Amino acid sequence: MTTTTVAEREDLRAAIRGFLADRLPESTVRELIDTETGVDARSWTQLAGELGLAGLLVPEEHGGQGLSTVELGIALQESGRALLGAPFLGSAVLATWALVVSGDDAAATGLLPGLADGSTVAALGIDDDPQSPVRAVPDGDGWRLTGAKRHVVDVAAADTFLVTAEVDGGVGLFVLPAAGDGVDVEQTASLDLTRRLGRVRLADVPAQRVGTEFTAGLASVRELGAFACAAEQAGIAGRCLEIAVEYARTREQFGKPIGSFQAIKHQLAEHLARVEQMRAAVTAAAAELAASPGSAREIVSVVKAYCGDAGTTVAEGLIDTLGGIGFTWEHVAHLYLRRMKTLAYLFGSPSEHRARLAADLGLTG
Amino acid sequence: MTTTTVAEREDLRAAIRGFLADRLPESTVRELIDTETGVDARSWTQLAGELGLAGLLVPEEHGGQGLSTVELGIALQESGRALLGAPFLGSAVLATWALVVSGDDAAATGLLPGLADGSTVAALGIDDDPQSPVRAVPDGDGWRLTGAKRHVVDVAAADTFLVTAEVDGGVGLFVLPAAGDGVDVEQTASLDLTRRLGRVRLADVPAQRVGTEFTAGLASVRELGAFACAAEQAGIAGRCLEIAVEYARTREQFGKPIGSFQAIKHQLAEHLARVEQMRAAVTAAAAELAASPGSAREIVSVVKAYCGDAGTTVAEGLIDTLGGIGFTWEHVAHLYLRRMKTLAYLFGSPSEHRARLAADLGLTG
Amino acid sequence: MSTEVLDELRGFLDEAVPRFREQFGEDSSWETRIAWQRTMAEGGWAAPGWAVENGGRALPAHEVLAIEEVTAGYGMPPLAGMLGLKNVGPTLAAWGTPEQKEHLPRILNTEEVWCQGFSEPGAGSDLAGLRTRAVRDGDDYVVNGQKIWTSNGMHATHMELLVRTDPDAPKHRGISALLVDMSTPGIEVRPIRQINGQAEFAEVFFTDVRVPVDNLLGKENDGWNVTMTTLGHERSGVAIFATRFEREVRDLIARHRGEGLTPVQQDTLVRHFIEARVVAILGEATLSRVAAGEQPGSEQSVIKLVWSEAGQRLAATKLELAGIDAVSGAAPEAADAYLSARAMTIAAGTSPIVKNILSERVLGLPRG
Amino acid sequence: MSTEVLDELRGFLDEAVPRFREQFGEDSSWETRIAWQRTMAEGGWAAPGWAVENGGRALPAHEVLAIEEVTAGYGMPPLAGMLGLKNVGPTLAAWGTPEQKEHLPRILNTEEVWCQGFSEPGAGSDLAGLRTRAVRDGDDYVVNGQKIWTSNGMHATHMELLVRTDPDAPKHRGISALLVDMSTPGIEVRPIRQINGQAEFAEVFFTDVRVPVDNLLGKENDGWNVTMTTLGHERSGVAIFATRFEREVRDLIARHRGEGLTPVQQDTLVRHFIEARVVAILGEATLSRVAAGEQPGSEQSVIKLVWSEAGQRLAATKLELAGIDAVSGAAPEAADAYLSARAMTIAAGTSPIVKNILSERVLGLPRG
Repeated sequence: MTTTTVAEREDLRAAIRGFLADRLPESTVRELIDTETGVDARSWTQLAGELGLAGLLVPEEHGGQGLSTVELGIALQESGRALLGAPFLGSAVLATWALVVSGDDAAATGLLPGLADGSTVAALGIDDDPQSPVRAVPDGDGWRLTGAKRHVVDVAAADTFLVTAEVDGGVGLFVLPAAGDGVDVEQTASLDLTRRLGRVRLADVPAQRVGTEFTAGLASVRELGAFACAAEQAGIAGRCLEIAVEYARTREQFGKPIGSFQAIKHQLAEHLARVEQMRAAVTAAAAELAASPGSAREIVSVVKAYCGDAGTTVAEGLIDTLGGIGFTWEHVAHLYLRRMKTLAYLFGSPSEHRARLAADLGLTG
Repeated sequence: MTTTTVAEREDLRAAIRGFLADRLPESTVRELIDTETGVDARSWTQLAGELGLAGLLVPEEHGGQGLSTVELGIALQESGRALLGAPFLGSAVLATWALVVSGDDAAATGLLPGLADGSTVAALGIDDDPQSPVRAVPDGDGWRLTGAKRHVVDVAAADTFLVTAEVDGGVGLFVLPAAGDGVDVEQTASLDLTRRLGRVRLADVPAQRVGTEFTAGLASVRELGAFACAAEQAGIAGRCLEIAVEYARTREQFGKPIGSFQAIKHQLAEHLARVEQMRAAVTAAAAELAASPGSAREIVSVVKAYCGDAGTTVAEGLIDTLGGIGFTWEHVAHLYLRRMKTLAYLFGSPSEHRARLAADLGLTG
Repeated sequence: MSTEVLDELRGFLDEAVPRFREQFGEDSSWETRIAWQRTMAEGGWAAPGWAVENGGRALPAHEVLAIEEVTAGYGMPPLAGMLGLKNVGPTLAAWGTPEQKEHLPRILNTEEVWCQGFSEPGAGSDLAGLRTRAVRDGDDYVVNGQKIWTSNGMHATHMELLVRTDPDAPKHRGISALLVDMSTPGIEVRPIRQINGQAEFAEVFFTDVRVPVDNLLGKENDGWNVTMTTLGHERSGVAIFATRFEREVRDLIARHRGEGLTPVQQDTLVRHFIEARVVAILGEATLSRVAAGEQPGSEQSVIKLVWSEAGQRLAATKLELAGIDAVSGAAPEAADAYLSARAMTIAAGTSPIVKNILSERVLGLPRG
Repeated sequence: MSTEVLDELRGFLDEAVPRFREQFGEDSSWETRIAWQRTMAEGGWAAPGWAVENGGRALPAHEVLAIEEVTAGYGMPPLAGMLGLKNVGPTLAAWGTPEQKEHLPRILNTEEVWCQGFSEPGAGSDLAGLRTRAVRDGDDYVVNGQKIWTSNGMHATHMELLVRTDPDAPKHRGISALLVDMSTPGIEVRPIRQINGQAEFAEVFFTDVRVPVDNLLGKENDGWNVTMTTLGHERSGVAIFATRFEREVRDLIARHRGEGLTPVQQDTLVRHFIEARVVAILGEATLSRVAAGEQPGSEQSVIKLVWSEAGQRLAATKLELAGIDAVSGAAPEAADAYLSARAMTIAAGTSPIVKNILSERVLGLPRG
């Protein structure tokens, strides 16, 4: 794994921020909301190529940067901040990590280079529709899958699906083309307008198995997913605070900038405290996941629960500071709130992570 | 039951407030903290005689005023406000109500006139020490009791004890003199310095049974006790807010009264909202208990839970407003906080009443 | 209250509702709401709190509430012209000339739909800082300026418009209230799209709009007092919201009963219930006080503060109970309620403004 | 960090602690704390963060923390002269003349116990508004005034005293710092009894107290900068508190494990754990930054704000877990912790003051 210095990490942050501000400003984000996939394919190719974002987690031998959760955390904070619609989380984080931890060299060699340069976009389905969980049946060298996955992140832009299914009482990971017969993709109307979730229905679809037993791999992906949501939330919260502070400095009421009223000042100070804590917690979780992923379970739940609640408060607080204008469709505030709140429920809600902590800390039962 | 007009109730409030301000000012309250019983016997006689407080709930045929929870709520708010150390809650409310609902005419005739004029002071023991619950054994015409009761309100001033014990799978109420052989009274160091709780240990003590089956009576006493705590809390909270506002108006910092800072103003506005809600909730519960005690269970839990939490916040807020001076022994703030917090745990804490509501509303199980 | 009134109401509804449903089904569009108001007005139930001479029944606030509760039980859509019935109508009754009071029957029968032109983009919560100007020119005022957050602005035929008639007077002093026909030339109405994608409010632009001097409500430069009347009725409405809020929480609890909520979720719902029950008690107390002819005090502001914040938290709880379904499109109504609720602490007086009012006017603390 | 240092420490403690216990048992009185500090100083462990020439080991903050954590594991009472070791000593090292630095070894070995004379009855959180006057008279300053909330005031032999030396200068400008021997005539110390009945603070009265001009720390009228150094060290201490706070919550959870808490109580403890873990992370990050020679930024104020409010809530939870036992005398320590915790948001900068600092100095919002 490649390690970076503090200065290199700050350069990475600046490079991503500059790129996104330039190529995917708010106006573009809004336009993408109304497109079919929600993704500007050219920008994604550039993000993959110029910044190497798509290959951030891909080992160098497969054409990636071989970086860790430390750098990933920075990239995710920036993607949250910019409301990035590209399939960064779905393809470059979740699907890529599933392949990396699958231990399947052949699949890694076959798929990771394309994921790293952005020419392949994958989405990962791990949440079964309880009405029809995905079942895998052996079929010659391969398998055939039937069932449905929900909450598939960045579903619309994917050309490749990775999905899990129960095999012999364990978990198997399977890969299949998104465009094949029997594959039905439905984009659900998510609260988050800037990222497409969806449902993938499979009807007797041929698929290849990736690696062998994937139970540990799935757990690893879920930890990374929870961390990724929290990191995006830290980026969103930081931006919400900036917008609120800027507005409070300039907007006048009763003949003074509203930011001179103690009620506003103190709320913003509390939001600052939340943002600083979110960032510190994400940084600590990133370091732990990079250094010792096996023992990161506790910090992942702490950061996911904390960022979910604190981040929501900060995004709601932005609307409170803005007043009426923050309640309009045209202002960006609701896009942040929508994304923040959606991230709170992906990969375990704050209350679910608190319940997990209660069990891990020995409080339950 | 005697009913009163709005004007009469306001007169009652003014009369009690005036009496207590005159006879039991803060200086006296502080002196009583260091006395053996915590009660100024002369003042209690006057409260009983001049204001009829001791007989408020006693039916007129037994020498009392025959008033309802509506007037009681007013008196309790005033007793909380004045940090009254007299055995109002223990004797005039809890013990008196136990006798009233016992349905025992002989006992009522024998005891209520003394309670009403203050010449008898009773305390009610209903919480068993789990180490040694009180057991009753028949003994000729009477009974003999052995065991211990905890959390007996106004224990120090009582000359008569009423205690419950299991009888034939139900509940029996018993009366005994406080000074008899085998009766051991221990005043425990309560958080509340202005009201004595205690433990009563009985070792084979002769007692008379009051009435017959007391299960419903006990439930009624518990409801009244919970209401009484909430009503005192409303009175305390109102006084805490007054002190805080007065201080905020006059104390200067950074060259201005601290009450001109929005942070203080908004906190006090929130406390005002709490105080108004506490008062309204107590008034509503009082009316319901008077009109239809059988269906008052829900409102009693609502008011006890609400006043316990909101009242604590208001009393804590007083110390926040006062700053350093509020953290001193000499300031009255901690006496209010101590009494407020103690009342929150008597007759069911807010969390216990929430659990009761959850069950009553059909949410549990 | 007299049960006869409610019996009469039930008799009316038992007959009118099925007939109305036959024609309109479950529709709750604006047109249906207009039609339903007309039906209610014909029965004498559209504004039971209004004076008899204006087409009402002169019933006190808590009886009006009971009527609304009974009506709500029939599941009909809300009446269309609520602002006219609840806020503007009573203001006209209090301040209007005999000619101006002729609007009242038309408000009842939906001929006229009224809105309130109060908030402005530059002023927000600072109502007294409004800048829309009206300059006297012969028998007209000429109005220029802009209003925002106008409820029902897209549907209204008339507006109670606040304008500045004396720019040199202190803020509260130079304001007047005008009754404006929305079809007057120079008025442009644009919908405001909210964060939930809907458009319940409008921006209204005034360019050299001529309003006859006869349409001045109250005296010139005395509009602040007229405004206070309207806002007083608006806030009385809050007391009614408070009592409805308890029902909303009880309904939510009933819906989740036996659903295997976690104990923490159960506790959360009970906390909501306690909050709602207490604010409803305050609402009921306020309505009784109004009914007894007393001036309601600070309770209305307390209710606004508590109800709006409790309502916001309740919306967040609904989202939490729906969990990932709420954010992934499977329970869109929870998501929509959550977004809509953000306005509760902004509209009709932000929480900070209400706290200023309480601390200065009730507690007597100095202005900052 | 180097494990050798910690190994050396453990070697020292393994030997010193049993010997100390033999003599003092479980006592934690002031005299025992003095004796324990002397033992630690003899081993070179009383101020490992101080420069070597002043008797320290020049270790960075996070290593000092590790040392404190290891020491805490031995369950010994706190060192007596914490304010001297933590706040005043480093300030003397930064601003003192060579003669003034001679106090340092005496602070280490408990010959001198220092307190800080900052807060005043009329000023409170408004430190710059202090009114205790010092007037130059020959080679002395003559001091008159009063200090309040002086920690360790009853035990101190010396005080870092803030006085106003130029009453005409703007508030921050006319302040100086004096080093005062508490046995100087004219000084009267009175204990302040707190709401929990204890007296950890004092009021100190100054009547014509003569302090030699040589005892001026820093320049005349430049005491504000000296003060900021002391407060900076005080706030660094907060970062250490933050990491200790997590341990406190973990210990509480361990104590209640398997005790049949309700699910709501379990959730409450987990919420405390999350809060404590996050603030501890911020504390650790701050200490690493300080260790790397960076100037700590706003984190210290954030930590103070969050830690103090979280600590207060934790104390309330401890009371709640004890239930009626806490208020009826059966669990008095929970009640005492609850009362004591009320000071957390008042002492060393009230929460509103910290929020002012954060909003003005970090967010750049205008002063009110």
